[in-house]
Amino acid sequence: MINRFENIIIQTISRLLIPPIQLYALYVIAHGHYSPGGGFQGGCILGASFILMVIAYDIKETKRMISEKINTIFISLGVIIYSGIGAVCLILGADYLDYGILNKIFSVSPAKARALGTFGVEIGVGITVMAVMVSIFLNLVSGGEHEEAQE
Amino acid sequence: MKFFALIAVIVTGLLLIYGTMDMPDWGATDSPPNTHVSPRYIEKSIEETATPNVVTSLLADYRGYDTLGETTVIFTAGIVCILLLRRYR
Amino acid sequence: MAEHSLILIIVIPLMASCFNILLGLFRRGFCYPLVIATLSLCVILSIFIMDGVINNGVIHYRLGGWAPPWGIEYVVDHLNAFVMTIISFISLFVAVYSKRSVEAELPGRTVYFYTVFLLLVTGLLGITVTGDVFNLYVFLEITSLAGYALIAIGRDKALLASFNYLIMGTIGACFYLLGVGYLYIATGSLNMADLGRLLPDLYHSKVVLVAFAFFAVGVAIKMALFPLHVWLPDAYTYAPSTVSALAASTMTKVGVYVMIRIMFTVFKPNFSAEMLPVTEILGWVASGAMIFGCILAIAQTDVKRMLSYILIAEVGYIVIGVSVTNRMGFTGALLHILFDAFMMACLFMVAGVVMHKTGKTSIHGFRQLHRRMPITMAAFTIAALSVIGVPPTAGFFSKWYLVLGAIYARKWIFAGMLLLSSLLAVVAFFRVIENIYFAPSCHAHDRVGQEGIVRDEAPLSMLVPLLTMAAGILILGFFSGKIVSAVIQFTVPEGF
Amino acid sequence: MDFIISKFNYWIYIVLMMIGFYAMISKSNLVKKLVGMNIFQTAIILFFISIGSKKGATIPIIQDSHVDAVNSALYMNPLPHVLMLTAIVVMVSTFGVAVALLIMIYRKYKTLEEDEILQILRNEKWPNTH
Repeated sequence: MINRFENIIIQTISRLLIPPIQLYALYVIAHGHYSPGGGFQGGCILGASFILMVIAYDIKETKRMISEKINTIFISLGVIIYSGIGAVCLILGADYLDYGILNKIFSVSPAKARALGTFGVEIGVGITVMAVMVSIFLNLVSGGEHEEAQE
Repeated sequence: MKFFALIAVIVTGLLLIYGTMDMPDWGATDSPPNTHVSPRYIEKSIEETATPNVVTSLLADYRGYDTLGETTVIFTAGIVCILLLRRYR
Repeated sequence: MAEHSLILIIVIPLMASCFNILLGLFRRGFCYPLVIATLSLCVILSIFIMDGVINNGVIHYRLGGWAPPWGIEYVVDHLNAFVMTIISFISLFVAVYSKRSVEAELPGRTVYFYTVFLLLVTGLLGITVTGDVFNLYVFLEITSLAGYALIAIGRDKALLASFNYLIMGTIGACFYLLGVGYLYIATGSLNMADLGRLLPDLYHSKVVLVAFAFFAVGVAIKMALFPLHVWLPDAYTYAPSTVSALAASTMTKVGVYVMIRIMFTVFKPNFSAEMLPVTEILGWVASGAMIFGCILAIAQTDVKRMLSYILIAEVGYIVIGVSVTNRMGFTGALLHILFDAFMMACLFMVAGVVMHKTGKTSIHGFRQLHRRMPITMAAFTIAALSVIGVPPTAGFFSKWYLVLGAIYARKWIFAGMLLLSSLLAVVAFFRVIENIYFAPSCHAHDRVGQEGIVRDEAPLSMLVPLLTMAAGILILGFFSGKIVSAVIQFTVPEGF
Repeated sequence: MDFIISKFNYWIYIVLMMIGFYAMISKSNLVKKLVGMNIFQTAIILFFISIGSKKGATIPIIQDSHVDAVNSALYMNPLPHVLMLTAIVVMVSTFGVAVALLIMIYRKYKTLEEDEILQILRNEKWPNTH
């Protein structure tokens, strides 16, 4: 439903803005241990950068970069990362999501291992949130029509 | 219909206000939420999880399972939007 | 290992739903076997947990290894294990049943359907396992979101029904969340056992009273208790038949489970029974639900809609068993949770078969169906007799306990209401049964067709779960004594 | 008067919440219902966040991480914040699903007024029965 319109100002500015936005999103995810931030917030910003791309260019352009199939894989990948980290803890012999046991893999103190586990989990949350934001937005905007053109 | 809605709203509001009468004041430092469970998170966060941001350590570690549920909720929302909105031939 | 099966029963369907969607991108045919395998695993795990609980008592599991008031704890006692086993069994059979009806009703969407289906089961199981009030809210929302979507993909009015359900369900969930907040501000804890320990000193606090009120209203919306049931008939009538069967047999039961948990574990029985007239109010509301549901069921012309109103009445039966607060009544309520899950699954499955074969579910569509599908209609009759409470079927045994409970509590009027509502159910079901077996085909063109009626039984993948449910209704009643002595007698709260 | 001033946070959230609740149950436009739902949920967030506040405390990010004993009175209660992060995500998801439903409804009936939709449904029903 969003048609391609050529507006050089919007396109140039968003082309300049999108990389810093994505970098900032990664910073928010990674720096969640020391400052306000974390997986959900960073994932939202990352998703917003793709949404900006849809608004400035059009859906086809965005779908060339992040296709429906890739997006679906990302949606489930985040949950798999999260529950997978929990399952790794289970396999190593601790309770589910008990990241302290990860020190068997990383050779750091249990507290540091917990921080690492937290970080891995945040990445999973961020991926899922980003992909879901983009997916919901694309589906709402196009009314699901883009799928017919693809298959 | 609107009248009954108004009555329901007013009754609910009065019930909520009735409940607030026994609540601690705003910003009270000695209220149960601020004394029973939460101090441990602040005091032990660095020692136990090496994370200065207590919200992060609480979100992903102490109550990490809630966050797994949260991720599942948003996963559900994504799949649901695809299920509902995609047009099928 | 027995402890770890508590978390595995949640995580396995959750991860399976993720892999399901990845698999569905490449091969659609693999989704159905994956769902069946996952749910079979859940059934095995739930039996394993049940066994562990019966032999070793309550199982605790610390998620993330944190001690209870600080971390989230899973607590499984006899009540949890009982409800969990019911849910995993029913969802497995509904999943087996779903194959043909999903292919027919939702062509092209099977992958996403099964993903959301698994998420629904995850949410339902998660509600039953958890020992933390906020964690319960999260899983309640997973269940609800999946439920809204599965109802919305139905036919006719399903979209509007689903939207109304969403609004009502969100009010219910938010009231529940407010209750959690009020308890949190009064005690500072979110763990059920910890709350149960802290709350008795605070029973006179206004905050706790209001929290209880909001819990009650929120959960009542979720389980469609009588005055707050308005979302249910539309939603379950127009949902795809698989979803109706699963939702009708498990979602309301889980609502009742949450109510029991809140009333008797978080709050203690003496609060629910003596401090406030809660049980009195619940009893009257539930008897209203029984009468009202059955009367409206008589007035319907669509079988699925009629069954939805019967379901409202059945929720009333269960709640009345809880509200009389004695051992007999509580036993009857829990037995009825089990039997009603089987009955509702069976009835809605039959409605789905008829929908699959004839394309409509109006009462007139059932006319003379015993010639076309004798086995299916026999199953329908068995389930109908069980809902009415005719002796050899399971429904009789639970109703017997319920009536005894009402009599022991000296609530004669509730006992009378139970019997009256059974009579009304007779009327409601007899209209359908009459159409199936006795009604002559009145139209001329029907008579022409009558000679040519051939056996046109449901496909095997639908018939097997259907007959399992019917056999369960016939057999489980005779084992009710065993079920009570093995499981249910330990679930009765102290002080009853 | 003291009762109102010392507990003003609860009053604000109750007023907000009742506005949203009224919109949810009385409006016939489906989008207005949804907006009411959002206000309702935001009021709950406000309530939870205000539980966690302490006078004289700051956000729960520990500044001097080399100090062994952290004084918990200096930092706000982090638990309500965490609960609300989860609840916000839940609410966003509910909102997304609701908007998807609304788009489907609009696609089917070309209107978002509940009474008009019911009118359409009634008109559809009559020709079928006769």
